[in-house]
Amino acid sequence: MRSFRVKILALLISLFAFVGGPLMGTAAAAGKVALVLDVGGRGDLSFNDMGFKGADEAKTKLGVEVVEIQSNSAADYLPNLQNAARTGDFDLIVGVGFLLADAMAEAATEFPNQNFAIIDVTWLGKPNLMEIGYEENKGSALVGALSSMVAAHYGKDKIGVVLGIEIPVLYKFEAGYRYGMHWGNAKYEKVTGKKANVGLLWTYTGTFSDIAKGKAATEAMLAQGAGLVYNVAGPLGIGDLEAITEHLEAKGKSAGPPFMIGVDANQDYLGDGHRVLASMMKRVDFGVYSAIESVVNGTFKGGVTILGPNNGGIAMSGKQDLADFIDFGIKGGAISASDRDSITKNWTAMRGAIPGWIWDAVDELKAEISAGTAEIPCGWCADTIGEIRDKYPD
Amino acid sequence: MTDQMGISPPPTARSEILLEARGISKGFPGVWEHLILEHIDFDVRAGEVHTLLGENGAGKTVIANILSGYYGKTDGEILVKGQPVTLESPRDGLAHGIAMVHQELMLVPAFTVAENVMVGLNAPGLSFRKQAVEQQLDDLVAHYGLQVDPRVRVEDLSAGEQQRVEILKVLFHQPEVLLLDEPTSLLTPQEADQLFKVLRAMTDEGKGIVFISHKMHEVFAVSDRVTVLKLGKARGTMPISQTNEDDLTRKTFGETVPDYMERPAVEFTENAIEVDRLIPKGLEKKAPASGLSFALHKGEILGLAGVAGNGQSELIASITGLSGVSSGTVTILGEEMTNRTPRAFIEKGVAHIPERRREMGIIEQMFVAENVALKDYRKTPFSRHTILNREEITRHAEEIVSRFNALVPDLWETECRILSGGNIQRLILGRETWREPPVIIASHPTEGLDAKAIRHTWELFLALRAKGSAILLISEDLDEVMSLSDRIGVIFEGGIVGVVEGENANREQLGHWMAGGKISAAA
Amino acid sequence: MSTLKPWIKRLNPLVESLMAGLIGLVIGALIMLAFGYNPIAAYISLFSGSFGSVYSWAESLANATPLILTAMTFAIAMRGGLFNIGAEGQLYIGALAAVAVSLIDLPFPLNAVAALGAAIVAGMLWSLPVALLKLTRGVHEVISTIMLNWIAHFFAFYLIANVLTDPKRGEKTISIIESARLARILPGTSLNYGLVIALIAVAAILFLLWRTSAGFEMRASGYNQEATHYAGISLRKQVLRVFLIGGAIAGLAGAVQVMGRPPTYAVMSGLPQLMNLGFDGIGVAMIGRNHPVGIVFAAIFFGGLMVGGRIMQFSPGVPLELVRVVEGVIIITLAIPELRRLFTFFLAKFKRGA
Amino acid sequence: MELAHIWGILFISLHAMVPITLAAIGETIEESAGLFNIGLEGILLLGALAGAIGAEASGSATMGLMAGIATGGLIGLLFGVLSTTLRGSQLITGVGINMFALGFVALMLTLLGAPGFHSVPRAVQVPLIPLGIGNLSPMVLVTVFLAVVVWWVLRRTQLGLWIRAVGENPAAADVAGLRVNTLRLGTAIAAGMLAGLAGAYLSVDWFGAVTKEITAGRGFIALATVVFSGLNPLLALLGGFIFGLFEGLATWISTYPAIKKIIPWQFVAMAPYIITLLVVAGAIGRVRFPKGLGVPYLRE
Repeated sequence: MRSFRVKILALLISLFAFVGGPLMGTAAAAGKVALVLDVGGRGDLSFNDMGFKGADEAKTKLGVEVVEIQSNSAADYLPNLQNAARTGDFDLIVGVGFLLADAMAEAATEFPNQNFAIIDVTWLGKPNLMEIGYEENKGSALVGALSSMVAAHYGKDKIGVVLGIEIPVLYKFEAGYRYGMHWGNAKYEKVTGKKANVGLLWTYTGTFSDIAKGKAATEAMLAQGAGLVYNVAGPLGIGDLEAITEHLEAKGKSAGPPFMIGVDANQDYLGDGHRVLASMMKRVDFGVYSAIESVVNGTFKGGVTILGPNNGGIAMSGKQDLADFIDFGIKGGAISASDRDSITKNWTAMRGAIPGWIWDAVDELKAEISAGTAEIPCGWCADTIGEIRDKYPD
Repeated sequence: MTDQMGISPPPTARSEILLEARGISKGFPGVWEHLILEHIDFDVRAGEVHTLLGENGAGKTVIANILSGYYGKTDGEILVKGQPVTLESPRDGLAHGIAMVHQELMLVPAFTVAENVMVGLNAPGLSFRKQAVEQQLDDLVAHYGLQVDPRVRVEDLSAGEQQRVEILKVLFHQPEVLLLDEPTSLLTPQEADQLFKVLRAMTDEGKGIVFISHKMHEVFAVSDRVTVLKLGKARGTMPISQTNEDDLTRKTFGETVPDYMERPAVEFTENAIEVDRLIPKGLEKKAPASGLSFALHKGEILGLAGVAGNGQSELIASITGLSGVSSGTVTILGEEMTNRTPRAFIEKGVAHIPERRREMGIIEQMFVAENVALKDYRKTPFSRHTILNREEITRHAEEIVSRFNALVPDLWETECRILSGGNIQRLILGRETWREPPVIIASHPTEGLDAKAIRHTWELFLALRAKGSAILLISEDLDEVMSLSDRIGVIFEGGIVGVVEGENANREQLGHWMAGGKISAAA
Repeated sequence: MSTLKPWIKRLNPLVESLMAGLIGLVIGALIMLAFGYNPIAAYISLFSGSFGSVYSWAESLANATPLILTAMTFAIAMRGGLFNIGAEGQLYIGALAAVAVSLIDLPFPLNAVAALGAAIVAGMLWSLPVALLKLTRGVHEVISTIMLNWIAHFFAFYLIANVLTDPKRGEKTISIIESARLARILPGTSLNYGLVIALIAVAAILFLLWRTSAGFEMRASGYNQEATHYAGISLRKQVLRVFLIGGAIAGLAGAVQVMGRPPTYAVMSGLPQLMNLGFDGIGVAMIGRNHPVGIVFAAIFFGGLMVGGRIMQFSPGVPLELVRVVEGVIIITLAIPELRRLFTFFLAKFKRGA
Repeated sequence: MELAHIWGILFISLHAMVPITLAAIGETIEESAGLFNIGLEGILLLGALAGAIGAEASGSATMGLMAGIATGGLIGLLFGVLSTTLRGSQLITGVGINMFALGFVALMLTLLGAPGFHSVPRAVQVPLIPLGIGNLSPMVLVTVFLAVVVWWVLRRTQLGLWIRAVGENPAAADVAGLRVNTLRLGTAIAAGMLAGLAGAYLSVDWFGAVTKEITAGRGFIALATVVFSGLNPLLALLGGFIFGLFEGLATWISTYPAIKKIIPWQFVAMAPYIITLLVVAGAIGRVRFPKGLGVPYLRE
């Protein structure tokens, strides 16, 4: 909170001082990278921010200069990529998000000597383009399993997932979560001998921006007895968590259950550290960082990279990530630095309250996935999501 | 009327000067920059009615507006009881005890009478003294004999009643000086007499009254002193006892207008307009069950007299298609046209010179040429296959402008907004009559024109009559109606209460009809 | 009166728009100063980025293309005395109609013409309820257009996800086949023949408004309904006309954007390449003083700001949002009537003081 | 549906009602006086930002709401001065305010921390009232109270009479000694303050965060509510509630597995807008607006 006051003070001083604007420093950097974001832009605390986090780390660790380019409209993607390429200044241009796919295909063809990378796209096949895809379905299966077992443990029979706009990437989250829930139900029955009938509540809200829809959907799910709600709609998680917080406050409680499951980033630090049980981390930052690193090291080459549970690109949040992401949250304005200790303490208590076998079971599923024995739907489910919903029903 | 003059106290130089204007000048900025008032000296004393007399556009209203604080002045000084004051808004005027009744109604139609009065109340913002105000108004109504129910919505009142509300509103605040701008325009002659009694009662209480009029008989009925105004200049102030009607008329109008315009006698046979048991929309409650019936013949001028607000505008709307008919029929040139569109009436040859010429007669933001073509743009040669022919429109507009002596700087650069009222009326007259239409509905066609223009307009109407046009002349100005009409009908509350040959008409008879014929029976 | 005067009078709106632009840029500069950016460097990159080269001109014109059309939708309504903020929704529907009709197997140029025609018709149909609700039920167009925009928004989502979906991709509709696309004017840029279509529409509207009896009637009804009614012009017909023509143009804007703007040639989930074009059109129409020719220049200015705003992120690193702040200030400034007179008044005062 | 669900929907509707109704009753005040401000959306957005900053900087939710009110009042003042003294176009000013706010809020969020997002710590959010059947924000009560107060002032006080007179017939009000432009300016400021409060509610109470698109069109819905209510603040309360109800209901039922199979969610999401349109078209029909609405008053 103090830093905030300082910022405002600084703002006021500079407003009244009117000394000539200092020129931005142009110190020699190890390289220059452009990050082209989609229209959602920064501030979702998840996907886009994670992309920026990777670039930010590259800035500190590798000493590269990063320029962040927002887009007003999807029509801007191509000119943004072209403009960046045309300057010739950038060692790498990264497109964050599958909506940039067509623009990237064209830009990469037009500027064959420019290095490009794109997140969430795996089908373009250009020699100067590094394509980075994620196995969100697998990560979602892990949190799905965790959700159903924890819900059953607390005597709940529903878990929920709040999704954003209906796009194939989100189908992957939904499909994996469904699989995980059924896996968790079966596991719970096997371990405890009690029948677990945890079912799924799900909704596409059609927005990545109207927080009210996230809050209302979560409230609806909680009223129907949901024990956990998985946020797959970026900033709507703010609303999801607000609903959970208020739900708990009405009972004079602060800690879950019910819990939220975070997405993309590690969002465990939100909710005082004890209302977000776990996060399905899609390490967009790793993807971006490694692409930048390959350019700095001179090892960049085109082609598809799939990041999943095996290589740390997809993971369920653990203790080791917490401190890192508390910093991320402080920087993003979501929490203040003074909360660091209480969050860590609360988080440890929350996790400790869940029986150990459940965590073991999640690890077991992870091992099954790594070994390939568990087949998680689906790689690209634009045309198969209907079948998956029938196979792994609500 | 005469006994009122009898009881008037003689104007005396000894009584206190309540309000005084010294060397007031006023110019409106704009393209036609000139002074509308030049160095006017004017005062009103306690206990007198001081009349401002002049034709329309002479600057009477402007003086009153400046004295009430509504308008600013370019030059000069205003003194209240000898002390110089600055009046920047009506608020300042009211603070100095100066109140004005404007010619146009300054009422909120959606409010009740009492609420309208309360708008001017100087009370704390969170108070609400509606009941007290209603009671005070009841007392005031009783005291001055101004019959109005304070609890009724203004929009449900007749025009005459609304005028009374205006006066009540002003009286409520007990001003020392009262400015009345043409307060009788919405009243029957009998109602006007009633008003004069009220004014007299007020002067008896020591108030000073500025009365604005262009009607000679009213001036003599009510004034103590009179100031004549012509083209923004004062033409002298005199006690009413030291002047006479001829003298004043000469000072005011320069030339006198004829009493009855001579015209060749014609036998009227064919009907141009037949209106049968008509009840226009909006008059269902007011109109008699039998509705309104009359016929207008080809080559005839039918004058329609009546106090404003008795159904004239609804009748005009019904016979021009502007709004619908509730029951009854309208037949134009033998064809039944009830509830047809304005376009159908125009095509049939019904020309309409509307009363509200700036609001209805023209489109202020459009150019002169476009306004001249406002009803003809869709006809050949002004457009073909919906494409406008600018050359033809320009040629036509030039012709109209020169034929009707309109003063316009440019056809395609000048927006009608900046033209004077007289020039706008010339354009409208030109546009509506150049085709020599078989039917002309003329509503207040000469209001605001100078005497020369009035004469021209009357001659135009007589010329059109000679060519067979049927003209319905709606005017509140009895002089005009009596001078021009072959026959005169009087409209009252949506019905025709009497018809008389134009030559045989007299003011008193018409006045009684205008009040519904009931007052004459009572008297 | 001198012959020059009318000309100067006609230039007034232009001078005022330029002054408003200047004020907007100055306030933008103050904000930049406050946050430690160098406004001069930022504006140099803004304007060199928007109009400094053939490529930047091309991009600015490409951005201007749909704005010209949506601005005209608003401007025609304003000319007719109505406040049509429904271009946003009509645009979505137009774009989707173009995609749908392009699926019909037709030879070039029939397929392109059919797609454009379908967008026009769809835009009109989406606009029709606004006119009908106003005429029959007296529903204010502000309400109905706001509601129909949202309905169009979700209807578009439905069509993208369930009906016109690209079976291989799913995050977008099927792309318009290559032969039905509007070709690029300048390779390597987004500038396409949509601009020509937009300019033809400008000429058509210009002609319609000032050289035809229909335009005469629409303008008359916009200025003064009472006098228009008196002149025998049907007001109801004008309401219908204004919304149908407006809807047609907005639908066309959607088609032009999806058929002409590379690289996707499809409507994406969340409508990210269509979103806000309708609302930005309102601003463009206001800066262009609701005149088709003014709109062309205002749209190029707006489009240029967007392009330059992107470039501004590159070198001085000024956030894109600043451009919107500048646009907002310009529009607020434009609201002041007789800005020029106000300005000369202050200037005179200042001179006297100095 | 169980009783708990009905309570749930009720609370969602009440909480969704607050910003719409607050903004709508503010707009009602100024429309009664003849001003039409289409820039509500922008004021909400700026109020949300100011509320978040104010609450966090001062450490108090009340101060956050106050910051929202102050910011809204300031924008109201700007709008009022432009549309009265300077006789500017109200529509253009409103559109400009919307556009400015959209850019300014996003810009400030970028410059003051993380772009696009800023959360308000739980401790400085408005505390909810636990009722057992659900949590109620005290702002719901404030909104109901304010709606009643505004109704009372507009319909039952001298001040309200003045405001309405200025809207209905500014010339008559002027002649009666009222300061037309001052009154209008006052209503513009009051309206701005209410919209600012509505905005601050979004960030300091309802969502506990401010994002660059936090208003999501609620300012425009408030404009529609004003028409729906026919300038009656009590009906604005109802209008806000109905819209909140259908919006909440739409989201709510889209989580029900059974309903999802029958109707695609997109159609459920459309419902609030279709229903609002139908209600305005059907039940309410023509609304009488003040005669002087949207027209600058000029004496001579």
